[in-house]
Amino acid sequence: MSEATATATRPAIDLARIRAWLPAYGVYVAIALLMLFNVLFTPNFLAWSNLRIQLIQMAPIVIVALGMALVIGTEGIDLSVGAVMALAAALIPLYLGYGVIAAIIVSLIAGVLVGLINGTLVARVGLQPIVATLALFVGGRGLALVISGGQLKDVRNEDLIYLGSGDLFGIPVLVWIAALLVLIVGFVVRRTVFGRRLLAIGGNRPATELAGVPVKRVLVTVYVVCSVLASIAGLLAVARIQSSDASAVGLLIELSAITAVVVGGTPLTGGRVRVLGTVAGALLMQLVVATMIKHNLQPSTTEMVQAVIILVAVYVARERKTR
Amino acid sequence: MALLEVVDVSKVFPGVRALDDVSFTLQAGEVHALVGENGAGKSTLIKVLTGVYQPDAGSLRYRDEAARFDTPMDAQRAGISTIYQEVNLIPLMSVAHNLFLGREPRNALGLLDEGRMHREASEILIRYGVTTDVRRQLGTLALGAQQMVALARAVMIDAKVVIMDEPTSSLEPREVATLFGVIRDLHAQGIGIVYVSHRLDELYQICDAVTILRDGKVVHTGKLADLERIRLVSLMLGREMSAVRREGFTGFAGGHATAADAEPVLKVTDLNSRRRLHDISFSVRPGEVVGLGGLLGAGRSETIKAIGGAYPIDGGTVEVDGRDLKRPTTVQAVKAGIAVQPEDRKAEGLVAGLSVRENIALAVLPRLSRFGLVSDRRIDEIVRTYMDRLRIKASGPDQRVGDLSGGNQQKVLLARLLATRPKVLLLDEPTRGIDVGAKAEVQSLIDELAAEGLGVVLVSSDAEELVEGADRVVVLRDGAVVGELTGDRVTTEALLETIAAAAELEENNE
Amino acid sequence: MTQTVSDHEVAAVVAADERRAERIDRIVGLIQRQGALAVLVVVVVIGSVAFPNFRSFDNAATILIAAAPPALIALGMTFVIITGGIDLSVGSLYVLGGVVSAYASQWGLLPAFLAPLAVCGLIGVLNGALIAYSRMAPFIVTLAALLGARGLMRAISDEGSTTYLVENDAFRAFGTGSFLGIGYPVWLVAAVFAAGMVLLSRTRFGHAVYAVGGSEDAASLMGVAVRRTKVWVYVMSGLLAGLAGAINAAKLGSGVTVLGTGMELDAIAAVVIGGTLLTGGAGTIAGTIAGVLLLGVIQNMINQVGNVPSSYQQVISGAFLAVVVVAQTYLVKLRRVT
Amino acid sequence: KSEDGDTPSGGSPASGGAQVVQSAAPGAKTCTLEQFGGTKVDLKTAKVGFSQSEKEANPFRIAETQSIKDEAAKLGIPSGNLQTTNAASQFNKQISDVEQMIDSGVQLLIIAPLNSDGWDSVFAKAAAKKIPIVTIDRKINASSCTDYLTFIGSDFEEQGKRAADKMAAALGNKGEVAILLGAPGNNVTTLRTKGFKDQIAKAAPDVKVVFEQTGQFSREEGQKVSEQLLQSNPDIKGIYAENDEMALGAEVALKGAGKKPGDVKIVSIDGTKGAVQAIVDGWIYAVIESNPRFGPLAFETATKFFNGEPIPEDIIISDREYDESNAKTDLNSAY
Ligand SMILES: Nc1ncnc2c1ncn2[C@@H]1O[C@H](COP(=O)(O)OP(=O)(O)OP(=O)(O)O)[C@@H](O)[C@H]1O
Ligand SMILES: Nc1ncnc2c1ncn2[C@@H]1O[C@H](COP(=O)(O)OP(=O)(O)OP(=O)(O)O)[C@@H](O)[C@H]1O
Ligand SMILES: O[C@@H]1[C@H](O)[C@H](O)CO[C@H]1O
Ligand SMILES: [Mg+2]
Ligand SMILES: [Mg+2]
Repeated sequence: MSEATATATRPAIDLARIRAWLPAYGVYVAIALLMLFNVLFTPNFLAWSNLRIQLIQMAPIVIVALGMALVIGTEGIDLSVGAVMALAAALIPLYLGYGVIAAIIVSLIAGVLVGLINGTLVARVGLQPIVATLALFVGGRGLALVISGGQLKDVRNEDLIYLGSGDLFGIPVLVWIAALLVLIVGFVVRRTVFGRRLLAIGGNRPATELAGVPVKRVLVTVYVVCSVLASIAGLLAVARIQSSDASAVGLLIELSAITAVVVGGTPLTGGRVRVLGTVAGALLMQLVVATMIKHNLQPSTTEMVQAVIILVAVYVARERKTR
Repeated sequence: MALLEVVDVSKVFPGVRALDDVSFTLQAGEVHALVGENGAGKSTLIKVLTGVYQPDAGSLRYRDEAARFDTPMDAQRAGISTIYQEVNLIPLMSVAHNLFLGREPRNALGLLDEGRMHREASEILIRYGVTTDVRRQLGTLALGAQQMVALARAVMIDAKVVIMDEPTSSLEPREVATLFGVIRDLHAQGIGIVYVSHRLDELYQICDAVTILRDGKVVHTGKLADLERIRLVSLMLGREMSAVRREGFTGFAGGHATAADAEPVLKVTDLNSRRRLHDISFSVRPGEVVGLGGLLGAGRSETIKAIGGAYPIDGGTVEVDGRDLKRPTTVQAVKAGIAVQPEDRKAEGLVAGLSVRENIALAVLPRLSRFGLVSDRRIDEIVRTYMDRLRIKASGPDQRVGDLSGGNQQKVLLARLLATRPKVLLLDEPTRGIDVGAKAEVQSLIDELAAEGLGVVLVSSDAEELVEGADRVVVLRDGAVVGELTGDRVTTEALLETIAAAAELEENNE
Repeated sequence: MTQTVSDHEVAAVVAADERRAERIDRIVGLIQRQGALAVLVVVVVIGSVAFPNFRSFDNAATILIAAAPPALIALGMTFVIITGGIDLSVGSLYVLGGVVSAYASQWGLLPAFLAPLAVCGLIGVLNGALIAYSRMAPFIVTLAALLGARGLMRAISDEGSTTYLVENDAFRAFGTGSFLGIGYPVWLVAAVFAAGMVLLSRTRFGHAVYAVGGSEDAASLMGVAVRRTKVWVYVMSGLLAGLAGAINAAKLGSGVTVLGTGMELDAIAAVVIGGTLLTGGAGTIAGTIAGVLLLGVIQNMINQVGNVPSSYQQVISGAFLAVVVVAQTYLVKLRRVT
Repeated sequence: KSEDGDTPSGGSPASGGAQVVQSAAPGAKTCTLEQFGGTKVDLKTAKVGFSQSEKEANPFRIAETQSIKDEAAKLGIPSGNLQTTNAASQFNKQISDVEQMIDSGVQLLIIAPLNSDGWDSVFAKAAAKKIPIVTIDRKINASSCTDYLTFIGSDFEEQGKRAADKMAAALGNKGEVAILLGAPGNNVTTLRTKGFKDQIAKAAPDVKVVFEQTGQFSREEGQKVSEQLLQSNPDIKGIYAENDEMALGAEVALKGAGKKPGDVKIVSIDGTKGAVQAIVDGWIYAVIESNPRFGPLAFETATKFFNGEPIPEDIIISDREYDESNAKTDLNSAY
């Protein structure tokens, strides 16, 4: 309680300041620590080829997490993102015959449609987001499997593969795309009418509604954006794996994405979105998994370590309330 | 004997010293008024007394012993019972379950005795004028009835101290009378009562002693009877008596200049909504303040919301400046120039987690942006304008609205409405829960706005406010218009008569 | 203030009005609360007409025994959701409970039940304590527990490759035997549900659960021990998931490590279909039973059709889920408006 | 169990990829209808149940289910009499699927089990009705002729051993190798790992397993893990993938890391078209087959059984293998 006296008598570390600073930047501290460990103990860690792999692997999660962060900002959640990735993936090989652009457009349209369904169920029917998106979580992947005939299909289209494994100015195209999307979403949240409205909805939906904000339209848009981002992630996953496997693409990614968002400091209660934090959250989880794999630790250890890191990160970042 | 004592208590929130070395003594069998402006620290003091907050410094004494309450439960067990400012019950649970929560009667097996609970609940509540089926969900009751349940709950336990934080702000006159009856009973039993209210006439009716808080400090404590009303106000506000006297109690100047033949800016015709509203018609001309009168539950809030597009209607028309809006949505209503200030500021008015700036700008973002990109410069301009004009007290435009005092929150809400440059302003209890100073400011603001040519609809449970502020009063009952008061008939007496006459009429029809 | 209206007159009018409103309220409320039951009845009738094999006693027994573990998990989830929380860790705890139970069965019947309860109950305590005392979101705490418990299960089973066999004949017999044609586990689950119903509707704890979910702040100000209540519901959820694991181990005769993921979402779906609000504060156990059975019956009927490819099965389940939940929501809305 | 000794060479391409049974060990346990205690059933009019464990996304599963359906049609079993279920990797669902089929009166059960343990309740129920169970692909830990009739499938441990031999040959008996494990907890994974490691230790002790991580039997995971592996263990010489999907994922990772075909030797198991093609392209060194075409053998076994013939407790099929020498010519027998 009496921090003032403590600092007066012992001018050592300013605990109060650290405490105020940690919640916002705790995830970056964790990243730094993990990086340090890897630099010291993991061979080849600082090599560009390795860093590159980490960036590539986290790109789809970052993209999905961006959309998830927006949805969470409205006090929602979207469980269907993995299924959307599968749908996008299933559609690509079917339309690749008409060219990459056509295939991409079709898979994005699928994203739009799913988003419209989710958004409508949440905004207009009034379902709880978790339940509304649960239906497509269950059914969406099934639909993807129906569309793809349940079969994994190889993708040999060079243009598409370029998106997944090509470089532009020495940096993977995939990473460029993810970075661009981060900038766009960050900009949208900070600078646009849509961004402010979205946060207001998350803060107090009835009040925002009474203020004359077209809440339903904004909400539907948010879910559409989230699904479209997921379908981008889905088609990039296909480009990267060079095959389309509706049964595996994006499996359980909803949980990874939510984790990235929350670990990055965005509260599940809505009203605030941390875009950079979300990227940091994804990076942290990527580094954890990479570290575990590189040190040949098995899933049992990886999962328990992940659990602890999530808890610590979120504990540090939790909302403080005076008592 | 001092029943409850607060000794030199301080409580600091980030950026605010909500209580600064406050001492306060409650005697047994005393009704002690606790007054002060919005944000003076009344609720905070109460929360310290009841274990919701722990004081940062200072101590409590209860029945002549040092006391410490870690949780509200501790305080309750010790016999300190509280009705908080916002009704704090569980809307989804039944009335009886709310009444008995945590102390439900149990049978021999240790299981709850529902039968007994319902029986006893009905018996208890009748004394408070609540005759509803106690198995009904509490949330479906009118606010006043809910407040009565909270009161019954607080008094039911063997309380030695009962604390009431603005208990009457959502009660109708009849219920206020019941409440005062209960207070007198408690008083007679030697129970100490702390009573917080912004309604000064109530204080003088019921209280023995008074403590005045200003900016977290005690500025006066003593017998209420010894304290002139005007002096009390000046202590509260920290202003000279003469200044207070000059300004008067309500901020209304009375009477607005409206051309009798002016076309109405708002015209409502035969508004119907499933079982709640029946053929409601009235109109408002530019520069006119039309009051909506009636008891709680009369449908005033629903009427206002329906006009603003926030309550579903089955029929009827809403016209603004002669243009039919055809069942407006909230978006269309705002676009057409209708601004609604909802009754429940916290739940439907403000986004507590966002800043003053974001809240004021929320409704007008499209106007302050180009191609969907907001212009911070233009937002700042408008925010500064309204913060100045409404004298909003905040550390700055970036302060979280949730941390402002009630009065300032209300002003932020009004600022947001005004920023939309409305043609009609629909105000639902605009001065509920705000202090005399802020109240007068809001009231004179309403005058000002009318003078600028806005049409205003005013809903208030404070009859005085209604008749002084409005040029005409449309009286509602059970969702229907039962009369209209104009000219000399705009008086408290006429208002109550109209309501009563309608009640009798209905009775005869049954 | 003058009082021109007599109290009696006003009260009488109000009362008449209220009585009418209450009647409608109650009927709609009943449909809403028991909506899942109504749908269940409809589905069962259709199934019985359409599929001769569906209406056999054996098939009913099979549906029940298959529904036993998910029902227990959904029971715990009901309590958690009524407090406004969520527990994502139950699927992992279920698998962990099964492995621990099979392992402990070497020391007898009692350890086979108690060991998983202890382990899963403890994780429930951790969940509850973190949620109640450090104000972390239930979603994220139990998500971490989902990972942690699965890691633990893998750690004690050599990355899942060791399957402990049930070493106790009585325990095995409990899992596969039956009374009156209905498996013992079903009887046990029925008893636990009966206890759960009494707990939720007839005890102070049960009312505290509703109060916490209805409004945490209000409950706290009304003197409800909010934190303790929260801890307990997560403990219960953990215990029930552990018990579900145990009866499943008894039935399968081993601590299978590859049980499917996603049990937590099934449980949430069942609870929601049963009419419990995810926002907390309302819900019934009877509804949850109907929700669990509904999911089981639908699955069974898809199999009855014969040759539905697996992908179509998912589509049907998803569509069905959507229909039921949308219907529920409209019923709730109907109730609010009238 | 199956015998050790020389590995059976791949069957002749003429057989079109059909399963070939290894000669049973002399004196191995057998089972007849009489011993089993069941009644004779005419397959043409019988009700048959087939329970598939995983979604038909992996070529192995597609081929497996299709083969059962095709053979049933060939035998003239009306499609209404063949009930198929798919547990979508949910073990409890597979258990209740089978129980439900028993309730609905099937007279023969063919099961592709998700897991080797956990079948107590099913056996109890099937035994009461004397329904013979043929388990295919994965074996169930229980007693034949009482709990179930017979197991038809590959010897997974043997597959691991043969992969080890191939790896040893590819690396000239020395170098560091990594294992891409199958889904954890799966007995296919366990046995393929054990067979590989044991054989490496025995036959090529200078080959060191330095890395083993699960790729969940999926291509994407296989690729991700391989990408990490190639960074942290740049000296890796060989990758043993416990199924073809993961091997194909590793191939993409190798390409991404700028490797050329043959830089890192991949040996895997299954024999899908994609993997055999990768041998032709030089990315994969060898593939040990795991033949999923169980239909003919399963129904043939059932027919024999109902005719009173003795059925061996394990019917182990001889899996072929693919490498540079036969990949091109035998591409058509891959599935
Ligand atoms: N939880 C909190 N966090 C930060 N500041 C707070 C908190 N609660 C109250 N305050 C601040 O403390 C001061 C006293 O507030 P309090 O609610 O006690 O006022 P009050 O006298 O009850 O006012 P009103 O008449 O509006 O109810 C205000 O400045 C308020 O903004
Ligand atoms: N008899 C009733 N049955 C169902 N709901 C009611 C009844 N009376 C009131 N309510 C509901 O309770 C809520 C709060 O009641 P309140 O007294 O504020 O009603 P109101 O019509 O808004 O009153 P006012 O005229 O004072 O604005 C309202 O939203 C109303 O819908
Ligand atoms: O043998 C098969 C295949 O290798 C498949 O890839 C996974 O399941 C196993 O049973
Ligand atoms: Mg207050
Ligand atoms: Mg009202």
